[in-house]
Amino acid sequence: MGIMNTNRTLPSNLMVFELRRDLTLFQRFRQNIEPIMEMYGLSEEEKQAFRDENIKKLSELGVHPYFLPQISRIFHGSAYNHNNSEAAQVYARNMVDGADQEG
Amino acid sequence: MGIMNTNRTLPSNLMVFELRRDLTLFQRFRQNIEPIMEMYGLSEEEKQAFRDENIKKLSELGVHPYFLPQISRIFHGSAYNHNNSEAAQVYARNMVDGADQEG
Amino acid sequence: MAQLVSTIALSHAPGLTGWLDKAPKEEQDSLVNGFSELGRILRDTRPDVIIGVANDHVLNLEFQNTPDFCVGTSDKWEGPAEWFKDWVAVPHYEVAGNKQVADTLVNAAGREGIRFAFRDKLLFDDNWSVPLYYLTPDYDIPLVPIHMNCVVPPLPQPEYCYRVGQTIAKIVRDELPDDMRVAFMATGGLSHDPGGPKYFDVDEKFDRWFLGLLEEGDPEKVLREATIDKMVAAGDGGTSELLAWLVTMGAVGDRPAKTVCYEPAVELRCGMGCVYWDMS
Amino acid sequence: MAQLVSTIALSHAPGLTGWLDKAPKEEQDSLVNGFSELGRILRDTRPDVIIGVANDHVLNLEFQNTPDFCVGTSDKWEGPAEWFKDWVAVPHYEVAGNKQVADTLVNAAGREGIRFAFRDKLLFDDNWSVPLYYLTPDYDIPLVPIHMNCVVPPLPQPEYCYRVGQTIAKIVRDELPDDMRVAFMATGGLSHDPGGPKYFDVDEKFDRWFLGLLEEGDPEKVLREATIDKMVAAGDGGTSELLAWLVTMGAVGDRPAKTVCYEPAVELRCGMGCVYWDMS
Ligand SMILES: [Fe+3]
Ligand SMILES: [Fe+3]
Repeated sequence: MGIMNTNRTLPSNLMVFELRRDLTLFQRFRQNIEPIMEMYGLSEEEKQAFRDENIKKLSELGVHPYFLPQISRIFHGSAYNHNNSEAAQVYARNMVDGADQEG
Repeated sequence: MGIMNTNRTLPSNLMVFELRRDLTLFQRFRQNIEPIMEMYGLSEEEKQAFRDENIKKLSELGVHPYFLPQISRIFHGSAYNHNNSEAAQVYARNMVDGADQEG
Repeated sequence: MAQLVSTIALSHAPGLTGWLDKAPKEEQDSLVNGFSELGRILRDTRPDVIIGVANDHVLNLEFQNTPDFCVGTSDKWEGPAEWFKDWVAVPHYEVAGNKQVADTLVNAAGREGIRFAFRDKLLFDDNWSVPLYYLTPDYDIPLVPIHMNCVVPPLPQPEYCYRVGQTIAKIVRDELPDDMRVAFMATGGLSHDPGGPKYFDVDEKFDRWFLGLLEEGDPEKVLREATIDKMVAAGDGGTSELLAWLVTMGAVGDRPAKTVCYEPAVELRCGMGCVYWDMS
Repeated sequence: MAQLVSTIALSHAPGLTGWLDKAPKEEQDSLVNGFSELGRILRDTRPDVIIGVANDHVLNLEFQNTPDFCVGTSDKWEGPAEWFKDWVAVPHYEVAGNKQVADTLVNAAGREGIRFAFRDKLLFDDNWSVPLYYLTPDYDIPLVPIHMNCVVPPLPQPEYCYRVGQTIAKIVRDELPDDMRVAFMATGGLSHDPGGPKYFDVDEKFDRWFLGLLEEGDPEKVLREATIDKMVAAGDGGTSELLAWLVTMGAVGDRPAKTVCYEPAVELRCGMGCVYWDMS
């Protein structure tokens, strides 16, 4: 994975890009992710990864690395984002621990 | 002049760019150029050049060369655009004869 | 691996469809016959898709953020765009795209250090409308259009255009579906000067020199000699559309081009011609 | 001719404002003191405008058409953008821009073969919000923001970034208004890995090596040794933000950088530091 493996044409990347720029869209997404994922044409694989908050899977599909901790913040909030915050811990369980298990 | 002297930030360039892409805007422009020029923030110098159909002046201000014959077509039509068509002749009087006089 | 079955380059200026009758009869015949012949050469190779590269006439690629190349990722295209309809004067047409091929080009080129912008909406003017009218009158071969910047400074350099063509050929070979038959087409040029003082001139000497250069089949010599400065000198506003031809040359390497037709069509305000490379 | 009176580079990661209290007290003091000192150094040179260059965190520059560099042409900016407010945790601020300087950069760079995209709307996240909070707490120096692409492949190469900095310095010298005093600021880095497995690590060894390299004042060596590969190895997702520092280095040439502070701030998930070059 990593920035060099970003899939620039992946629908998830456009969706996350716009979510952080459009608070109305973001709030609709927070209420119900399904219609927004449909609107952006995500594949079933991408959709399931969002439903599961499976950040590692999204990484493997080519979501831009920078978006991965942001996705945990979309679901768990951005304020006071220290290492023990919920958003950072969700990220850690998905990506760092997961990476360790494979490594 | 020429393509290398295009002023990419010139308001006229954005206006002409969008005129050819948006037929509603184009028709409004054909009816009254003033509010459209105002909307795009053209300088007084640019506005006067459009009022006078002074294509040579627009060229000097940094309008993209490709737009110059298109501006004559915006005012005089695009159909059957041969060398003796009105659009081509307006262009010729502005740019080619004018260039000869200076050259 | 897919196969590059056909590589061609041709003019696209609107006089070919918009006011062809104003050219001398022998020029009309030469160009219509030549372009029709090029269409036969293309169709005889039975391509499943045409990857096309052509100048964007500052119609889609904004001054605010002009990319070197922009790949069209839609499965469906149409043309000509409204404002260009009566100028180009060909009937409205629809032609399929190929999103899978387009997406592959974008991501695979990125891995090779080549940045392709992409979008699923592109307005077509003469850049595709004129070539398709002559080459594929049934509009039955899917097109992946690549709009490039040939006219807004700074321009992509000839060496870079050549490398882009090499990269596209590599992607065709290594990444597109097995057994896919791919045609590669450049449109634009030859000498013309929309927006400049040579608007009503054609630089026949330059055009014949450029075609002769491609016929030698020596890419290093082409890149050394066919500079942007020379193109601009032969017609500032449009001749640099030949950068698209250098892209296709990157795909064919040292094969010599074969000229099908050429006419210095002053009444059409453009040096007009077409070439192909034998890919067999 | 205008004058480049100040050139600085500094980290911008949000831990500096968002959860600074989680870092050890001595790290907090070192960073706050260092960044405040850098602010004094900057303000003492009385700049009329700051030209800033920083990574766009894929917030403004779309995947569909990522430019290398995008100049902000508005006369008025504000931040932080809504979605980043509680993350960055600095008060809402407004700061003037300078459209005249921005337009000049765009068109003059184009003539030098450097393509700057431009736009009058840019969302600011930590890239400007964190530096301005420490450097110009009164938000009283106009900013021309240049968002660059450090994280979407393909990246601009170090040599190109350096050349961009040289070009900006030349434009300042040759094209900006007489007597204008210009500061040049890069923000981003040092080692960090947002979105990668080293998210909770800092590569102190890399950071100290990189700062030492800038202190040598040998641009050729920097360009030879500070490769994108090395940056990516030190933290894939973010370390290549240091490409912005190479832009400023292009403006200063062989002057040695002076490090004001550095801390491997693991709790802030980023190697944090700042440098300046003496332009007197
Ligand atoms: Fe053309
Ligand atoms: Fe950053």
